Amino acid sequence: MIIVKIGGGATLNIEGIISDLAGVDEPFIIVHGANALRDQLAEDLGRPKKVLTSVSGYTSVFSDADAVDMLMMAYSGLKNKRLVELCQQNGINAVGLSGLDGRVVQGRRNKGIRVRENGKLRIVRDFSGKPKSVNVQLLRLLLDNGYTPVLAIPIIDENNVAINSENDDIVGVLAAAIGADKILQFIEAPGFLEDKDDPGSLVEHISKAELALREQQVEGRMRRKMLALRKMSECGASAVIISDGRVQHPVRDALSGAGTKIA
Amino acid sequence: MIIVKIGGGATLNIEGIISDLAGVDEPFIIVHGANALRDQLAEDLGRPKKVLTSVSGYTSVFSDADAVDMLMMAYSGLKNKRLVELCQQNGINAVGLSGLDGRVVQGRRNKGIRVRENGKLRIVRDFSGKPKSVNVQLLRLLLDNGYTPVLAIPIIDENNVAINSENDDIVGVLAAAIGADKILQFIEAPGFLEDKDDPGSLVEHISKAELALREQQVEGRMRRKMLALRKMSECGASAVIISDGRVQHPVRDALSGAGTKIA
Amino acid sequence: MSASANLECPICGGEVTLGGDTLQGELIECSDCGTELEVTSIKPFAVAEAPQEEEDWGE
Amino acid sequence: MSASANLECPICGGEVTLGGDTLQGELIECSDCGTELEVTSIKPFAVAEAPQEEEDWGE
Repeated sequence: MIIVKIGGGATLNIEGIISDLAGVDEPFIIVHGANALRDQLAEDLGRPKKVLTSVSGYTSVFSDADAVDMLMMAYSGLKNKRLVELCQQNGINAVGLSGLDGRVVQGRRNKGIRVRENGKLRIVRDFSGKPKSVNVQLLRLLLDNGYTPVLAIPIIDENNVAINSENDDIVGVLAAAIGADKILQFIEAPGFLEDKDDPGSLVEHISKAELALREQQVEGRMRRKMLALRKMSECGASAVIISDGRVQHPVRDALSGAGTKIA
Repeated sequence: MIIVKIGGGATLNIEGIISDLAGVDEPFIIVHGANALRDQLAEDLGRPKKVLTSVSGYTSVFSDADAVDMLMMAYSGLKNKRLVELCQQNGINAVGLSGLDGRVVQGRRNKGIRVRENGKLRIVRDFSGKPKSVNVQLLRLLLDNGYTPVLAIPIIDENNVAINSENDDIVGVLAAAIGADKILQFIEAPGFLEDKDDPGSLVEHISKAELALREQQVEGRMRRKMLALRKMSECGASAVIISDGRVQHPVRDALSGAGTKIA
Repeated sequence: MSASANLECPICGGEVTLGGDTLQGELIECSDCGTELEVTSIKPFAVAEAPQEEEDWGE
Repeated sequence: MSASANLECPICGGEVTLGGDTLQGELIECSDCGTELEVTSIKPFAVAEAPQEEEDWGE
């Protein structure tokens, strides 16, 4: 079982990823982002994304009800359905689901983010949280009957409320719950770069310990990405492969060794 | 089996409909609109809906690719997922699907609409069409495992392309394919009114023949609505009930005789 | 506006003249055989028999 | 700005003073027992012990 994570970047070769996947024999589940699309929608609607930096340096989106509406339009709406359409055109009988559908991804609402504003320390609560469990029965039911799940946020919290969540965390929980052996993560770079401005500085292999070390050297969103990658690699999947989603055959290349392997 | 059609009007009591449905024993499938929400989104984005009037008097939305994107954001995105969320909060384990998902509603692309523009007769082709068949296996698979399908446009055409379609037509094809015995249609009026400005002029019962007659007396969108209603009533369902979706208990009232019954 | 052009009717081979202001999808009648033709493309000009089934409209 | 107010610390019963510029969700320390308190509402003022688990952040 492969978990295929497609980032939300606008320059990814989605057609290449999907047509490659049509040739893959193993069952797979797609988890996708849509941040480029959401940001454009938020700008067009004049409802910009609110970002908070917590006291310990992590930045994160402040998800109020309107931001969750935006997720439903961009992630589980437009991006998910155009991806399902593309799958169908490549002979993949996809079923697009948000975490709400059939409670396929359940999570717990964040207790609050501590932020400092003009000198005051404050707890800010929003509609975001951590994925905790996955409805494996529904996923199996679909997979065993020839359907390919294509998952997107929002997920569902302990009070059946729609909440935002981090796709990397969802992939980790999903991979562990369904017993995936491979996680393919497609990004807008050749893989993990020593120096992010030098495409030649690709790191072909990183151990989990090394990943923890690197995590301390970065800040904000990048630090959170690294933490999530480490958690993903600790979820039991034999290999996490981060590779270039912009090339002509992203999946074929990734499965034959391209990009960075975390194991 | 009941098909519950929830119109896209903004004044419908969705909470009332869903909490009533939680108490219904029979299995049911929800088909919903979102035209109020889509029109607002189109206006906010400055991408207004294009409407065409064909030479024989029918008006219809001109669905270009951008309009279908809008459907994916408003119908299968925001409206569908907020409805699924509300179902989950009422103990209904809903699974939201567009017609693309698992090819659950398949249709045929319109060959083109004949329109007259500054004196010239022209065929205009767009991404719209008629529903022809339904993936009953997927719907049964979900229903038999305790899930409630919540369906929305777009649907999938013969070339696996996402197309717009008329919800009333979808309900007719669905009801026939799955052998529904009742169709409940909730609208922003007490039911079928003799005089649309007089809520007291409710017609409690209409035969199919009468419906065909009335259809000739109206124009444009209303005429198409009536034609769709007639087709719905001819699909084998024992009763089509059109009733007020704004009251406190829309479903309970409809099932105990409120509104207009077509049979 | 592009120049007008003469084409062959795909049904009877008669001559069909398209003016410079012809629209994509425009319906015209072949003056020889009377068949309704659809201008399927304007750059370059091309015509085909117009679909004949009953009036079609969407949502 | 609303007037300031004196409340009772829910942990030790000590006096807690909230200034008129207190924010919803603001974190303050009880001067008697040092517990970190969260201003759970400002109209009317109310405080509760702040959640103690590790730093939480979302997407």
